Amino acid sequence: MSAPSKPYLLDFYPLEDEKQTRIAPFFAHLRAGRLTTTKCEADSSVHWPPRVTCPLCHGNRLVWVDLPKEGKLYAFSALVLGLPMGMEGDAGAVVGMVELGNSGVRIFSRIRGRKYEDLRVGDPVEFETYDTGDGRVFYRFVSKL
Amino acid sequence: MSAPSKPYLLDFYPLEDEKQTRIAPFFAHLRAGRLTTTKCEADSSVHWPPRVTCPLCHGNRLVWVDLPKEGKLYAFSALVLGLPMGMEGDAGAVVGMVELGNSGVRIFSRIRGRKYEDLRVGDPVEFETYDTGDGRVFYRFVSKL
Amino acid sequence: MRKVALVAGGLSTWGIRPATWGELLQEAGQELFANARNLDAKDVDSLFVGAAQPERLAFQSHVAPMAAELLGVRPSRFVRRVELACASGQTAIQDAYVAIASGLSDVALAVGVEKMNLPSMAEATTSMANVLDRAWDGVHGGTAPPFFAMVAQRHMMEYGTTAEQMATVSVKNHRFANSNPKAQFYAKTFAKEKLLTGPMVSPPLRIGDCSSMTDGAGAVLLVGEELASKYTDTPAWVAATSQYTDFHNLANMASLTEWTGLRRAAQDLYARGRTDAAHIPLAEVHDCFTISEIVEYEDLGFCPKGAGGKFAAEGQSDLGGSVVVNPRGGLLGCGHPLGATGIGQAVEVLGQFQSTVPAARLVKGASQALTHNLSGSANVHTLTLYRRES
Amino acid sequence: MRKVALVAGGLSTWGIRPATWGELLQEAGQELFANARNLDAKDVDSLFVGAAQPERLAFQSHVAPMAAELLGVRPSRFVRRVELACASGQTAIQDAYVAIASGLSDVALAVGVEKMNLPSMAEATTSMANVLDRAWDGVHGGTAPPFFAMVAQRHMMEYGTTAEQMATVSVKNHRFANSNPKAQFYAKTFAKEKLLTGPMVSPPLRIGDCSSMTDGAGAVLLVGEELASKYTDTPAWVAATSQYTDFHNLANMASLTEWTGLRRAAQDLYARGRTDAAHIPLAEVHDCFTISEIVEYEDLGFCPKGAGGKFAAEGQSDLGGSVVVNPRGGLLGCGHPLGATGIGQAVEVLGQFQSTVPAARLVKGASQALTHNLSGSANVHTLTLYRRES
Ligand SMILES: [Zn+2]
Ligand SMILES: [Zn+2]
Repeated sequence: MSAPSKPYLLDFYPLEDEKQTRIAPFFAHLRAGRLTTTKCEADSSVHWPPRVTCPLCHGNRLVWVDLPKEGKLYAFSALVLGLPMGMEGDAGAVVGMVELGNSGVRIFSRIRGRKYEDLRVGDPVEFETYDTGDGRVFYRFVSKL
Repeated sequence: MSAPSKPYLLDFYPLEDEKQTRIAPFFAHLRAGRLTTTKCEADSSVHWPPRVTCPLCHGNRLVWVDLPKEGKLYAFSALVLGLPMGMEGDAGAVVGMVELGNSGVRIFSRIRGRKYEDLRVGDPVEFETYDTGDGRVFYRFVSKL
Repeated sequence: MRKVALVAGGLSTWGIRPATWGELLQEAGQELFANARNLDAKDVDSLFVGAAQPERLAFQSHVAPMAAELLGVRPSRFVRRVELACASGQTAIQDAYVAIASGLSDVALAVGVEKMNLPSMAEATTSMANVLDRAWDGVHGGTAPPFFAMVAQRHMMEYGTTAEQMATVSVKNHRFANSNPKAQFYAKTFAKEKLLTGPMVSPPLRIGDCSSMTDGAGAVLLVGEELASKYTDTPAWVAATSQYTDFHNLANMASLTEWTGLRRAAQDLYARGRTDAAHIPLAEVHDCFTISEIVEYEDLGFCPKGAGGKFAAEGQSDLGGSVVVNPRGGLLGCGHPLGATGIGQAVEVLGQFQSTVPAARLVKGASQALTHNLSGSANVHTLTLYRRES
Repeated sequence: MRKVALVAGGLSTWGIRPATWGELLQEAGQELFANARNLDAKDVDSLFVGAAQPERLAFQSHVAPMAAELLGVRPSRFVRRVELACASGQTAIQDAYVAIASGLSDVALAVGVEKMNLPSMAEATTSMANVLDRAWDGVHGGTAPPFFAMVAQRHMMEYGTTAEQMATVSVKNHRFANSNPKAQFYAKTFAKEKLLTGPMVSPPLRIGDCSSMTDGAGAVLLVGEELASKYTDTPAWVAATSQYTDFHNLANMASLTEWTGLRRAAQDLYARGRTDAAHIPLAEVHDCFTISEIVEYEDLGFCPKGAGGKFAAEGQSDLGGSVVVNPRGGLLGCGHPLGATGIGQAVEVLGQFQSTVPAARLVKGASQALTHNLSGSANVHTLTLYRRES
């Protein structure tokens, strides 16, 4: 399932399978097109990223919940100069904070589909998944304009 | 001169040229077959490894001096299991502490030319240099038995 | 509690240096020993080494005993490396302060060092991408420039801050660096017009808005009150420290433009030091980007929220203004060798109190000063208040 | 100086764990919060994170605020990561102790964590090779096994220590681990005959002489004396700490078999704690290799120089002996997740004082205990003395 193609200490993506992480379901959900996270049944707090114990009450009555797949750009910029190793080909790529529907959750993500110059705060974006090139899956958002 | 062939954070060898280190002369001396280090003219302390200021008096009246190229094994072992990345091919390689002549200096080094089983504490060894495979030079000792 | 004095400092030259991590540290140590009157290496009982990522950037860990060997000291009370990313240096100073204040240490060295210019700049940048939450934020390309670019975008949108106001900060700090031979940009001048048209790094931040990848080291000596006069006639007394952290993943940051952790840490510092923002004549703050310094004016309480751009443009943070900010040249002018930056700030405060800095940046008669470092995505804030009189 | 109590602890299970760095820490935090009576996350004003190499082994730096977020605490006094290689965890405890002793902190968490089992074991080993002086010692293949193998070679030569004596240490610590469900080798038994014929790692050290690459985390809570009774009826009181370092590059080590830094740190600990080696009934020491524990018996003063092998063989370090060493199972039995090891030792001391450990390893009536970690090439030694009564 997860077969990193470079040394771990240069590999940005999380290791995804159940031999490496207790939140392997998150990645299984991604494969099924779902954006999920953990929610505490005891105090209803929603976490990001997903957790294995609740940081609020320190319990572990956690369940997987779906997050909205549509959101709005809260802030954004682009990677123009100084890209890290492995991202050299991504010059100009947009990144931003995405407000996910009315969930109260705002996450950082790569933004595909439109150049920096053509985007504005408040623009709509939508969740998508992609193959990382080595059998793993990850998420980003795409401009819906 | 120094052209590392792998990411720096996996590259064991020092960067050798004068754009990277103030002790580039050490490596130039190695190329000339000399094992040298710094000595403080103020207090006569001999350093290992070479320094740019004297740890004893905090001055910088340092000169390059030659160390003995012949020594004796003070202690040794071998790399049998658990070799680091880049040394996988070196299984069985001997390493040890070498007492350099009567200099009072005892340094750690790779030991070539004889298996672990065939060596004893006190055995004579001799300095040699080698090419690291990417244009750099380094040192080790070879059994003289 | 026992009072603690910072009595001496030393710095290597900062910049793109033909020197290793350890060589930079030796340079700083040499200057410290030259500057600290009567200091014998045997006096030093503790060593705190501030370093952000030597494991990666110098491929060397367990650097505290290595630093001890390089500096020729044999700590018998406390020896450790302290890491808090960009605030590692100041955090090392705070550790020395606490150790001496407790009575458990008498004479402590706090040093900071970072070697950032590697054969591959992209590799060094990769190591910077693990400062944020690597697997969830860094993975998307989340390093400092795009993060602070988003801060700038929101600050411009919410408060009308302009690129020109931001450039004022850069011009000021680079001008101050022209008086500082240890600064990376000592010999280079920057016109505002050039800064406004320079290459974009992460829009709206141009290269002149960003601090550099810098090699450098620094060292300071802290001692218990009864020992101060042995080492100097004019120490900088540590009056208070503060620190606050409230999130790590960017999803858990309440506001990009109001740094709640800084507001809280600043209030704590002022309360512990029995002072307030209006009585700070001199501040060394964390201008990793121009927008950072602007937000810091606001959340340190030097000006109202949203007025930071105007504050800079009016010269309120320059010589003659209400508070002189970053007279040594800041991170923008000196460069930002992560672990060394907080040490450099403290050395400046001592130099200001001792009136040994050039007139071009001297804040005459400053009776107190604060130093500030943010780290990561401004998710931790580290502050220290120094006084000329104990 | 204000007294400091260690009042609660929590551990993840240690071993080859299907869990990330952060997940391990969450497990330890959950247990700590379950164990610490009345603890509200808001009580915690400081957080010290002991971690040796998260930058490399977890590709994550700036881990202190990350740990705060994972643990649900918002430190308002001190927050930092503390690194001293294999002694990072105990050093974090010492930092919490100093902060509270000074009066600047009241309730501090010290946590330790390491994720060492990576997709590539060779890569993890590479990261271990930067603990020694990487460019001069590590470059030759200088990691822990060949270094401690040389110690063993010389100790055997100078004092007649035998492989069988060394195996005694391993048998004892693995047997103790069979009483510890958190230990990596809880469910595995080791016969001395097997240990004496197991695969060689670095001769003369076989696999049974070596601690493992382990994933694990731990957390302990320390508080000022007036707060102790809120959190527990039976704390472990910190009576003294000590630390010493005298070299880094192997060329500057005076003797492979007499660890001068440990002798000095132990004498300092005993003097500060007004006790001596003869009055230590319980010791958690750094058995990264069997030979380490043997040298430590000697340089801690439990037996004369050179007699460590005999001391082990006679059962003097076992239950019923003159000092019970490593009853939780030590590094050999529990595994050695670098940053977590020192925390695990402290949790054991607390469990011993509280008589909550199983009878198979209980040191009845122990009134004091010491913990010891070496780091690197035994070039730094870190010790803490705990007492049952304040
Ligand atoms: Zn909860
Ligand atoms: Zn000298």
